[in-house]
Amino acid sequence: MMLAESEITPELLSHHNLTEEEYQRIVQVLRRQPNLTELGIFSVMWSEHCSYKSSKVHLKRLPTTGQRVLQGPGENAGIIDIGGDYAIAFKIESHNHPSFIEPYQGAATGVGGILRDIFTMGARPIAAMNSLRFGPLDQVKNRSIMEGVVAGIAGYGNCFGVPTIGGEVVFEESYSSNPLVNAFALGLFRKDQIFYGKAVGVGNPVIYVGSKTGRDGIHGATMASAEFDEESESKRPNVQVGDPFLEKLLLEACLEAMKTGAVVGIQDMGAAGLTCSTCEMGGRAGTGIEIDLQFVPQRETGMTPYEIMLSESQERMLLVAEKGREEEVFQVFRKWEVDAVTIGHVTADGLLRVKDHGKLAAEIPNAALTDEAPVYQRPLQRPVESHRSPEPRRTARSQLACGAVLRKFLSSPNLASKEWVYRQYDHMVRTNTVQLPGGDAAVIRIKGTDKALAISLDGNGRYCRRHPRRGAQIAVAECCRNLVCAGALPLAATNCLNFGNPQKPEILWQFSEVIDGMAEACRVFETPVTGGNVSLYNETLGEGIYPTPVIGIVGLIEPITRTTRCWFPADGQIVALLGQVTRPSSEYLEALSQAFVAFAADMESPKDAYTLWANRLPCPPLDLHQERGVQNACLEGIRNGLIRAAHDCSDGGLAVALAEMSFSSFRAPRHGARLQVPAGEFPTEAMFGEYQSRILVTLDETDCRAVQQIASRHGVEWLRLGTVGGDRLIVEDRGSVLIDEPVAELESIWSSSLGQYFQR
Amino acid sequence: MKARVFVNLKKSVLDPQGKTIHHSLQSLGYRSVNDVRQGKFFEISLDPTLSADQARAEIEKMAKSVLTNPVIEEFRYELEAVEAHP
Amino acid sequence: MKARVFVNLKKSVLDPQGKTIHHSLQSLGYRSVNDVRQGKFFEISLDPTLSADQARAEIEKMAKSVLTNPVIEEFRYELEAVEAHP
Amino acid sequence: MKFGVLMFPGSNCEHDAYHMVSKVLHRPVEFIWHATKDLKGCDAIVVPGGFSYGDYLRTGAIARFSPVMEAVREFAATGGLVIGICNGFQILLESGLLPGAMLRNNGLKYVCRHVYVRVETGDTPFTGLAQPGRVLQIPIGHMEGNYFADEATLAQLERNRQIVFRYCSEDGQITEAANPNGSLANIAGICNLQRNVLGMMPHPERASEALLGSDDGLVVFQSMVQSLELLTTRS
Ligand SMILES: Nc1ncnc2c1ncn2[C@@H]1O[C@H](COP(=O)(O)OP(=O)(O)O)[C@@H](O)[C@H]1O
Ligand SMILES: [Mg+2]
Repeated sequence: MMLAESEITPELLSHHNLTEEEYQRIVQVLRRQPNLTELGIFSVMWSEHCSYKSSKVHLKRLPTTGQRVLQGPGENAGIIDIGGDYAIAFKIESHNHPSFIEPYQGAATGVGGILRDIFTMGARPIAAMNSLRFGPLDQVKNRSIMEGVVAGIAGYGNCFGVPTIGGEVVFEESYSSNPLVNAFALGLFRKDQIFYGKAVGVGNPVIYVGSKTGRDGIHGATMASAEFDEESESKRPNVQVGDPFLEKLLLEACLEAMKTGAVVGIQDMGAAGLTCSTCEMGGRAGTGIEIDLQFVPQRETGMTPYEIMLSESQERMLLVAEKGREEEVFQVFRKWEVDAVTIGHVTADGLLRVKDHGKLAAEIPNAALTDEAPVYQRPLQRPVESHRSPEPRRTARSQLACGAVLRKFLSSPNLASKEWVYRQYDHMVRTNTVQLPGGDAAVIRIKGTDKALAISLDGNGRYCRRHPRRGAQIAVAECCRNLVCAGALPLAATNCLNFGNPQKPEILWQFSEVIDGMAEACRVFETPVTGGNVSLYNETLGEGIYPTPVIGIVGLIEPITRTTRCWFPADGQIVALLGQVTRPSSEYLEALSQAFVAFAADMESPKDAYTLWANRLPCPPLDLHQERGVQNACLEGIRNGLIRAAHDCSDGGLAVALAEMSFSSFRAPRHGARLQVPAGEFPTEAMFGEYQSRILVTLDETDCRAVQQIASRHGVEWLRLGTVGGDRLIVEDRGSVLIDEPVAELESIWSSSLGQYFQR
Repeated sequence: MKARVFVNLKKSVLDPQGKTIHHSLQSLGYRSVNDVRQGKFFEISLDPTLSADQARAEIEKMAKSVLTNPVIEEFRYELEAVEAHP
Repeated sequence: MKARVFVNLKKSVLDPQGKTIHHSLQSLGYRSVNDVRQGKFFEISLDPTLSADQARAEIEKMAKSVLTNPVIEEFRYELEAVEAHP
Repeated sequence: MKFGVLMFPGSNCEHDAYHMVSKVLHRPVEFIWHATKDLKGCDAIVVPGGFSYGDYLRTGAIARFSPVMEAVREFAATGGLVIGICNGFQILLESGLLPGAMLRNNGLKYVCRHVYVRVETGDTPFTGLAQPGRVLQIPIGHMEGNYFADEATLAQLERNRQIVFRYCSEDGQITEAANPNGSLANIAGICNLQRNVLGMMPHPERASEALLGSDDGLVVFQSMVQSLELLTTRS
């Protein structure tokens, strides 16, 4: 028809990451050849990043409904009812590739993007968190990536005015050229203030607000859907620069504009910018959108329709207002000195129609770009395990002193305090932060109520690599356990699935297994998944990352006075363990022992011996129902006011968890303890094995019976370990001393280790 | 020997600082300002025994690998305030 | 017309940023670097109809009152890359 | 008695100050937009923390030109109480309401944590209820809190007892280790010669409720309330 035909060559298609079949499908949908602009639009909307074409069939297996779920996956963020008048919106997003290319700006714009996902729904962001993966810090390059990423997260979040209250940082070789930067945000609103990304009301004006459009990040979405190779560094894709100040103005202006009642739909422009926001808003409402690019505010001259439609300039939103009430919207944006321009209107024909100075530049059915985008059932295959010749069962007993191992472990960046990171984040702005970073879960209060929210992010690539299904279950279990330790009932989850190339059947198998594990665990813990993000093609030169699902779960504390911390609260408190102590599968025990034999050799090396050790371990066993019992018992003990402190045992096992409990925290001094642990024949294994479903608690002597009763009602084992007091951490087994270390020294190793890598 | 390395964001990259400063200069009445871009510079004292060629090589190397991220930034430098390089 | 305003910390004020960069250059093996000071600059496009004198007056005014804090900073500027002012 | 909390584009602690005044102090409070010169009859002005104008030029540098700051300057000249917190302090410095300037933290990084500050003088409307020498635990959150002034200015500040808070150790010692940002003479807060304008880097509004860990900062606002009440009873 009207559009100039451009030559569609195989090179052009491959440049757009489109296959020949996909191209044929485009021709079929349009009943003609696309022009270049249309090809670009299809390529971003049909990219893995926007279409979820490889993952969609699997994601369907996640549980997404529940009593509290007001909005499940599909919108910009999921929404959960927290009771009273309030609801929360939260989500996690990856910004892995951009953060590798430009750590500061990549991470900063990742934070910016997830914040927009939240406030586009009408919620004011009240908390941010992040889950990070880097290569080992003895490499300069990894240090500089980490330094840039952390500064970028801080630079954006601090300026925007959202507290960054927690997260996780993991170091492992497989992330050396594929760092992971997953950003989480949570917003609060009243239930009657929710906005959706729907272009409803034929004739309603479509309004562009925020930053001007430049040639930034064109093809960002396709970049996030392709592997890295040597060439991509030279391709130097145009990385976006974030403007947190403008985002802050945009936030205030959007929330104020929403209050006028003149806004009927709104969506942020994230990946694939104007293209994605227009066709998705139309797609959700079953309407069409017609825009004219001449009205789009532009930062650069001579931009083509292709460039304008695909630009990923940050800090922009698209909103649909009620016809005739535009001026109310404009007035708000003028007050905040943010651009707002009508660029088109809602139509009835279901088409995305793009004009440029009146001339047709693209015309595509919205549905073809969204719901009807290709979906693949790609082949998957369980990888053949490299069969080791069955070694004779020799459970070599390590001769290591537990105290020395503990010191070594505590100095590992994976176990050491992450204070170097969170010091750089404003974690107190908005004056809601009840639990400062450093605890098991982050806790923020909801002003004007008796409620608080607890949030935790967890992932464990190293378990998932060994056993994707169980690894994912453990991630969910640990996340919920962290919340329970803070006194919260887990409510709902979001997730970010970081994987390699899904076109490799082994990788897709991992993905599928992770989904099943996560689904099963989320059912057991009654934490429906309300949204999330999938990041595939995390590979550089064919080297994939560990399969790394990151789960974020939000829990509710009510009343707020039941918030529990994970440090020894006072001398004289009884320390006890909820959950199985040491009766592991013999397979796991054997692996622990063998890992310790190797560890003895690594002990003196300057490398991170814990990480080498942990990488030799299989994924520990987990019984979801047992785990749920432990968590229920703990929560009941907390809610009844019996359990005074609770800490989950995870990485580094019992000994590391005990050490962490003995350390000081804000306004709480450190405490020693004298404890008895029946370690049997394998003391190191008992001290450091990463058995699941265990929570350390402290309580008053007089409450022991009551807690024991709760435990047995839940079918959970309970073991009294000893008493808080003194300034040493002492662990004994029937008279023989396993650990006897001054807490101050342990704490100093633990708290200074990470920062030392960055000392100038 | 002294070198000055000037680093700025590439033309196509958004410069939020420059933009904001421009905006405020305008609202303060500096109407003749059409655009502002912000950059940074490094004044580097070099070992005086270096030859000009050595100095140039050193400066280029450090500018490329340490002082800038070539994905978003570009640089130029001057040596001894006599020569200028694009 | 284009102006470049260079702003740096006064000599009497410690420049931790420069010091840090100096340090990391050294640890990366750039042994010939004796000192680094960091500053910033503004590239300002001015209304082309301004005379050089007007431009100078404008730039000096905005540099003094907006672009620098005289308690800690000093500036110099260039006009059109031809003239330089101390 | 009414508090006014200024709002600049990029302020982000204005709601925190507002909450503290209305829900903790139980006093009337209003927001005041940067583009107005009308202080709405407020008796005390809070210049809140945040990143006014993104802190893009220098912290506080652009905000000082706003119309509301003109009004604040007049208000201060007639003895009105003005407290600038964090970015608010930076704005007051740039505006010339307080002497000196802010440099980047000597560690170059943003620092968010609780610090100890020692009350150096009870002779201000902001510390009237605090004994000199008292140690308060209040959080900071900033990238540019490294206070700087030339020698003459510092001597003047010392002579006139304008240094209101200094960073200190838990037991009140003024040490280098207790200084989180390298500020001159461990300065955490200063007042003007007339003692009615205070700037401080720590956030007392973030330390006003025990639930959040510390309510040590409340004394600053309670002192303001007391001195305003004294004024009204006297007049
Ligand atoms: N990227 C990060 N950002 C902010 N806080 C972090 C980050 N990483 C870790 N933390 C904080 O450090 C503490 C310990 O983290 P982690 O070792 O992952 O805890 P756990 O093993 O209990 O899950 C937590 O309070 C966490 O919120
Ligand atoms: Mg955890």
